[in-house]
Amino acid sequence: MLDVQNLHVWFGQSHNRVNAVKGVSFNVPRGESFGLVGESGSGKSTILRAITGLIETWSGDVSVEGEKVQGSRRSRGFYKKVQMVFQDPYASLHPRHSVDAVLSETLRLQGMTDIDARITKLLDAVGLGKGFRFRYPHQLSGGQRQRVAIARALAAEPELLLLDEPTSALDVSVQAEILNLLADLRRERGLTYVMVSHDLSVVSHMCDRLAVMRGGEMVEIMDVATLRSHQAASEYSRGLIQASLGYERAS
Amino acid sequence: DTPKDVLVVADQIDDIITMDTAQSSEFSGINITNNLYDRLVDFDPLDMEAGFKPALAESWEVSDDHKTITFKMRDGVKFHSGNPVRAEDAAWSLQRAVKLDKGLSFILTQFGLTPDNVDENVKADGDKLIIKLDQPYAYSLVLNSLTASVASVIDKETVLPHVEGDDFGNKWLGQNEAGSGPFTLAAWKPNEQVQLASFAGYWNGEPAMKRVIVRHVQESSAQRLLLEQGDVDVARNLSPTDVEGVETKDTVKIVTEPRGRLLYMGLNQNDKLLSNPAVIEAMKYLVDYKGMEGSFLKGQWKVHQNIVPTGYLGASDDNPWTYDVEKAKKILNDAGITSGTIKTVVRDIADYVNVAQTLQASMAQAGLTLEIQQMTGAQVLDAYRARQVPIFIGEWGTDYADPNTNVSTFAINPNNSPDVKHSELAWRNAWAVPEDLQKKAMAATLEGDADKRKQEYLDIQQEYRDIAPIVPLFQKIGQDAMQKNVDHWNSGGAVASVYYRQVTKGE
Amino acid sequence: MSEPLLKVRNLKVTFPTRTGLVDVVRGVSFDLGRERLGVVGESGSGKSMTGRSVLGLIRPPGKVSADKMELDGQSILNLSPREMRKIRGRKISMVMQDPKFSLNPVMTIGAQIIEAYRQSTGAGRTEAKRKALDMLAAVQIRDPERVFNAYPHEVSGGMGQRIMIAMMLAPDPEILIADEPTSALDVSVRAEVLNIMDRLVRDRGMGLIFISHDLNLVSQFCDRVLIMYAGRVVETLAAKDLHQAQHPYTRGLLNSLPRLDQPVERLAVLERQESWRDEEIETQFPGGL
Amino acid sequence: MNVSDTVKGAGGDNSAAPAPHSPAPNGAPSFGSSALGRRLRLFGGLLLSLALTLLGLLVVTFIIGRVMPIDPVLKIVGERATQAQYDAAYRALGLDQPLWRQFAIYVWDVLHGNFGMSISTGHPVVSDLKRVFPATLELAALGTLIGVSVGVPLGVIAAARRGGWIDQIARVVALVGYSMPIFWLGLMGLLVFYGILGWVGGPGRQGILFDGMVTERTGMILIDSLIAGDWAAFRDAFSHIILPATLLGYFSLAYISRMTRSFMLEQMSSEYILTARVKGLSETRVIWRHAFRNIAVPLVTVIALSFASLLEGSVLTEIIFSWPGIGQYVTKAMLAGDMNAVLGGTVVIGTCFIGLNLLSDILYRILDPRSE
Amino acid sequence: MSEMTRREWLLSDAPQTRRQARLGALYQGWLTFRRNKLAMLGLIILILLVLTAIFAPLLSPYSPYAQNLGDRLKPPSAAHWLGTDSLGRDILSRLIWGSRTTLFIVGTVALIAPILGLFIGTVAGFAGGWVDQVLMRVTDIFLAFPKLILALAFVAAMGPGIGNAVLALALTSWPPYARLARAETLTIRRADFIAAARLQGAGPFRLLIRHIWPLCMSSMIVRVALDMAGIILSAAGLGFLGLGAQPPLAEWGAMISDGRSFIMDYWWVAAMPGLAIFIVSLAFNLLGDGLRDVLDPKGAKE
Ligand SMILES: Nc1ncnc2c1ncn2[C@@H]1O[C@H](COP(=O)(O)OP(=O)(O)OP(=O)(O)O)[C@@H](O)[C@H]1O
Ligand SMILES: Nc1ncnc2c1ncn2[C@@H]1O[C@H](COP(=O)(O)OP(=O)(O)OP(=O)(O)O)[C@@H](O)[C@H]1O
Ligand SMILES: [Mg+2]
Ligand SMILES: [Mg+2]
Ligand code: NI
Repeated sequence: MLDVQNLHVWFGQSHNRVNAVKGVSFNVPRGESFGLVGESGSGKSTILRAITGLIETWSGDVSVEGEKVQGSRRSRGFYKKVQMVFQDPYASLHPRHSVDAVLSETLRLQGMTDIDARITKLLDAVGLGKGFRFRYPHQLSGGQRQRVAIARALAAEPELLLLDEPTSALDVSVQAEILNLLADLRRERGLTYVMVSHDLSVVSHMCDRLAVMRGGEMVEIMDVATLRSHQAASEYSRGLIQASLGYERAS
Repeated sequence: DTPKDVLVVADQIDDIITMDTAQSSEFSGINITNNLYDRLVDFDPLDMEAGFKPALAESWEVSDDHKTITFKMRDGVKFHSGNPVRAEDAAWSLQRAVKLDKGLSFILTQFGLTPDNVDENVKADGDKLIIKLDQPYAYSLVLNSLTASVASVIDKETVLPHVEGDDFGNKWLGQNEAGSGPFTLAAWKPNEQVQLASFAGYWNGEPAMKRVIVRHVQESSAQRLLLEQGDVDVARNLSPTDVEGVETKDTVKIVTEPRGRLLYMGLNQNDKLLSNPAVIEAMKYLVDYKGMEGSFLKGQWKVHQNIVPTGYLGASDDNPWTYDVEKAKKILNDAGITSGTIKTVVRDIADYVNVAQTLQASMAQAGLTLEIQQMTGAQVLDAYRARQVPIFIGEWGTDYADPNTNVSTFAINPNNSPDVKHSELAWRNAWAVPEDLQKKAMAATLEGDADKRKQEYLDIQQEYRDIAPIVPLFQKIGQDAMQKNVDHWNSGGAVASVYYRQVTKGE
Repeated sequence: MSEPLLKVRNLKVTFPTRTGLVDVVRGVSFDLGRERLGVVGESGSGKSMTGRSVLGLIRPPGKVSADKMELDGQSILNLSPREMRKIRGRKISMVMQDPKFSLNPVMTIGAQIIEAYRQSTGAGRTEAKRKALDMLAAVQIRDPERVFNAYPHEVSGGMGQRIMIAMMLAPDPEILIADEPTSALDVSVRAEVLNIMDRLVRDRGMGLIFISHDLNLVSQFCDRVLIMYAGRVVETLAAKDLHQAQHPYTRGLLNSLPRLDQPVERLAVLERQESWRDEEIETQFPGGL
Repeated sequence: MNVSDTVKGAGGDNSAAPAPHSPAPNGAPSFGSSALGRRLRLFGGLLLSLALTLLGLLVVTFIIGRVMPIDPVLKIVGERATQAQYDAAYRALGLDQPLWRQFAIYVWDVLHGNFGMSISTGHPVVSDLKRVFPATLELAALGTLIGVSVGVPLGVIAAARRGGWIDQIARVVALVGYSMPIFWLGLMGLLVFYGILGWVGGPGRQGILFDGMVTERTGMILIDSLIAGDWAAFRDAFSHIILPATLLGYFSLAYISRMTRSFMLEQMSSEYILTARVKGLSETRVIWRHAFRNIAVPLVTVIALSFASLLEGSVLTEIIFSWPGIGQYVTKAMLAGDMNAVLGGTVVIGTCFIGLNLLSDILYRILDPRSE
Repeated sequence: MSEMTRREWLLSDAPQTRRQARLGALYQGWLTFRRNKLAMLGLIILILLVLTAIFAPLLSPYSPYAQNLGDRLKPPSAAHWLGTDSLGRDILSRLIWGSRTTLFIVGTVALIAPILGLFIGTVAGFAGGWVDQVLMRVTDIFLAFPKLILALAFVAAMGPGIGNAVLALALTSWPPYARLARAETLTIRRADFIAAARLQGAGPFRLLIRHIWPLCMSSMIVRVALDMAGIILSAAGLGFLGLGAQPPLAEWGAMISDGRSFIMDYWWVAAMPGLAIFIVSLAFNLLGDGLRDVLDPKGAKE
């Protein structure tokens, strides 16, 4: 479904240049859920943004369903296949657009018809009732906003969903709701996920395989069983896993 | 308060662009150069009635055929530079003005002087200056013309080193002076002030005022405040209400003199409506002469319906027209005119605009709509010179102390064709002046007998009133407000510019 | 059992809004001894507001009221600004939730720490600088000299949080209110920072109010936990008992966490009940120590 | 194995410490030659944009001069001129040349510091500007000084006491300054303070007695008289400038205090203000040392802009107070179609404007550590 | 649902229709605005101004053009409440009719300048690169160009008259708006919701108009309201130089300018229109301050 080879991403020019991602390769087959973990600033979000064309300065090979993409231009067709959910639900909704406006604009852009019916369906799918349709973002809680963002991503009926820490801005209780929703959607629609998170337990709950990032490089790719059994290949990953288990009071 | 030997004048002097008498044509500029230079003949500020008197020319002789005038130069007069004033200098000054062909040179060239013949026709011979004319002009016309600033006598030797190309020192003289007048130019800061210093070696005695400072003060209210506070001696641009306001102060007096400026209404004969004689006639009755004279023009303009201003030879005091809307209406109706729209372009000066608005109101009563368009001076002039102003409302100022100064522009139009681009007012209003009237105007310039000449001008004006589409409305009255202790103030009356040399300040 | 350092009874914080008055903290009571008191609860439950109201930091038009708010037996409710200033910093200090916005962007980090230190101790410049560098080192900043001269935008969020902690601990306060002090830290650094606070509580007898989202962390780090919901404390527990909590809200929070060691097919979801908002709860003072 | 040790070694200070292979990321301060190079390049860029803006100004002025239906020739030749005289002057001004040629000559002259002759004063534009610009500069500077010294504290206090009576008074004071036609205030001020009370000097820059008494160095009489140590002249000049400067100052005060207030409000609601309070700092210190320092940068820009607008925008004040300044000069020139003077004035004003912009840019870089 | 009051309906957290949502948002804004007493005062004054303009023929006791040279410069009296001017016209009537001109000025400038500025600023900020460079240089040039000169040139070129004067004002006052809009655009163009819209396939134009403009609008409106006073006064300034309204049209600025020659002895001729301008610009200022609270997210948080 998604194939990334030798991806480099940088920001700025010459001596201002920041190499955010350095030669990352991975491959996600259809229907899989793939996790990207790593500490803050390790380049996780950057990978997703490069794939979707939100960043121009990258090199390497990226192909979706065998179709290569280039630069920052993407066809309409690409967006019908690939969609993204952002980390911060407070920043990813236009403050002056109601839920209805957000969804209907998306549907219209995708060239869909019977927009009203579809909006109702979408809201249902993400567990928001009809009552939310005409609300503005400031009338929504974080979890509800994230649902709207997911609904917007689903509107194009994509096959691949890129999730950039979809729950890190949310409460634990709301996180559970969103994670359940994502899991349900995947099951119902056969979606493919690439999910970024710094929370290993979330990734372990959602993904089949995961890659550990550090300083723009991919330290290793492992499956969830390896993760749970603390058998990561690299020391770094093991440290990371250990630390995320909790705090041990020094004595 | 101002020092005893310094005269401080608040005036609007932002129009000065040059000190060169051959170029200067603006009121403020001439007000200054009048005091820097002397002319061959001049007025006596203490006795204006007497007319021109000998100045740098001690005496003159007119040839029998009235075509040659010989001046004898006064002896022992010195320029500010210390050079003696010679006939040579006088000849060079006049030649220079003709050849430069700027500003008011027509005052000289109207006597047949051209750049080609001027070296021949204006000549120095020892202490004599000989001027040859192409026609036997009335010698009063010629001598009156020589009182004009353009005929000032310039220090040739001082100027020559500053000549650039064929500019006759125009550039240098633009900002410097080389005269023999009662004052020297101490400083000129454009839009700010001009300072004159008395010339100790003046042939007619050093002026009492050691310094004269003319400050540019735009606003009437500001001038008034300065005067009331004693920071200036004279305020020259007070509005009528401000004059009324300061008049009551016992430290201030108002000196009133008629000036040679007419406020007139020009009706463009290219305009279909305005070329209708009935409309021309009716318009003369649609001006609320008395109303305006008594209100916003109060004290500063008087009704004057003739082209020669009071104070000039042959001036007429006949003011036959009155404000009579009914009469105007009748005239219009008789001619079958019940409505119409006309435009006027007026300069953005309060008096003009108010006159226009009053006219607008009374025309409305007669069924005529007047559209007023305010513009800057330059724009109005531009349009007027292009004959594109249907109704012109504005001023005309005389150029020299002879009735011909106005008659030649109001009543002469040698060729009314649109391409020739004359500057005469008649041409600008597209009025083809009847041959006969033009002939009379020409003839009057040649009439040697003063009384006859006067009568001729009265006749011309009579006829003018009857037929002309150019309607004089008011004559300017100068109201200069000053401290009581300022004596002998003279702003030049109707015929000349301001003189400072005779001014004294008492206690 | 010694007298509690801080005693709060029936604390209320009220904000006027377009739709009327809103109580964001509704009758919170607790005691703080020389201990680690955890405060957990979902976002918006009033944790930060509780912490801030102790220091009189609620901005107008917000209003604070309480039956009692005592520091070392002295009431600190409705103090004059001048008296309040004497308490801030040197007696009670607070680490703000968001390090990005909580440091003055145009002052160097060193200057800010020195300012805090000198304000409450009146120490000299050189001494203050030494102290500042010590504190930076203590919070595991690798290159204290460089960071001392750096501006806030030049450090990462994690460093910012540690700097905040260093700054607030510099005057040796009796009580530290730490509002999610470790949320921006990578798991690794987090342990070090917690160790510092831990040491202060144990060695110096500081009182610590530790506000956090992270139930696991709180249960492991703190002595006692207040669980807040909608502006009220719904349950108070000894930290070690957190996993045996009785209140359905607390249980719900716990269950909704995915766990690395115990995979579940589907996460439990918290079913909020209206009754939690106002039901009577009995709180024991001074807690279970 | 001890977890924390591993991680500390691995990347404790991750985003701040430069990774071995990558150059310093945005977050870390970098010193040395590359920073200097960047500064130089930045400065070069600023200069380039300054040059471009100036060229643009030239082009715009030129175009205005050519399309405007005000005939400059008439001002020179006067009302009486014959067509021949008119044509001669037309040629003398070079108006018969093709447009591109006129522009080329024009730019060439300007590059040589020659702005030509002003046809409305008969003086070289450069000498006119040397006279009128200092007059305006002096007035605008004093006006801004007054505006800043009252407006800034007023704005800060209003923000600190938001909604209180000081705030309300400050608001009304500012709004009155905003709303009153300055020429009306000017005339009234003259009437009251000069005409009735006699506290200040009248219209003009100096009293007659002092006119031309101080050697001109900067053209700003206040400064010149100070240099000369002539106190009487200084007092006289001060008594003349104080009223118009106060009026202009009042106008800029209105703007500055409003902007200060809104900047301060924004800062006062920031989190770092809470931090400062937590430290136990006094309110004065919180306001001035913390909040105020943060508004310094935008405030500098506001002040620079308001200063610039006084430099160009005080025409009416200048007219009322017979102040021979650049605003009046350029306006008059404009109305006379005197494009040389307009151009000269525009270039001076525009340069000041750009210069002030540049200055506030540079100050921004100095004052705000966040700018890189 | 039938018991629901209108207020509750408007303030509902869960609006049922697009209309309800929009009205609700407006109502909330109104509630915030209403709490600001001074802003309300401003609004009331402006409403009165509009009413005055509409009903000018009914309200004015005399024709604004009726002259009576014998009755000039009369102080306020029962016959002429605000006195008469130099041509004997009733000042009150001229003020009333002049409100139309004032509204025209304000309305036109407020429509043209901010929209022009918004367009240029957002395009520059959003496009970045050389487009930004070029547009910002142009903005700088216009900003650096003495405003009055530009306006004078424009009026001179187009011919005097209130319409052209207003156009000239509009054309000279857009640069600050462009800068404001650009700054605003720069802060939001990297926002996630813009990125999200991009991922839906929204083109640059749609992003600009549907996503960026609405967010710049509020600061624009606030700024415009605060600038209104300046606009009226600038128009008055042009009137002072004789380039504003053409006689006999009543325009406040021109009235002051006419009255200044009588200021010493007949203060009311200039003071009355001055007072009118003052009140209206004060009203706009107060309104602007209030709007800031409603619209400007930064100012709103208390
Ligand atoms: N627009 C940008 N300009 C310059 N550097 C950038 C930019 N965006 C990201 N970076 C840098 O790229 C690196 C990777 O950032 P990225 O956002 O991908 O990290 P992340 O793994 O998603 O971290 P987090 O968990 O904090 O979201 C960081 O060092 C960051 O500073
Ligand atoms: N100025 C204010 N006006 C009105 N309500 C406010 C204001 N400030 C905070 N609140 C409300 O007070 C409540 C409690 O906020 P608080 O910041 O204490 O929550 P918290 O528990 O710290 O949440 P988080 O975990 O997100 O930090 C929230 O619902 C918030 O919306
Ligand atoms: Mg990220
Ligand atoms: Mg909080
Ligand atoms: Ni004339």
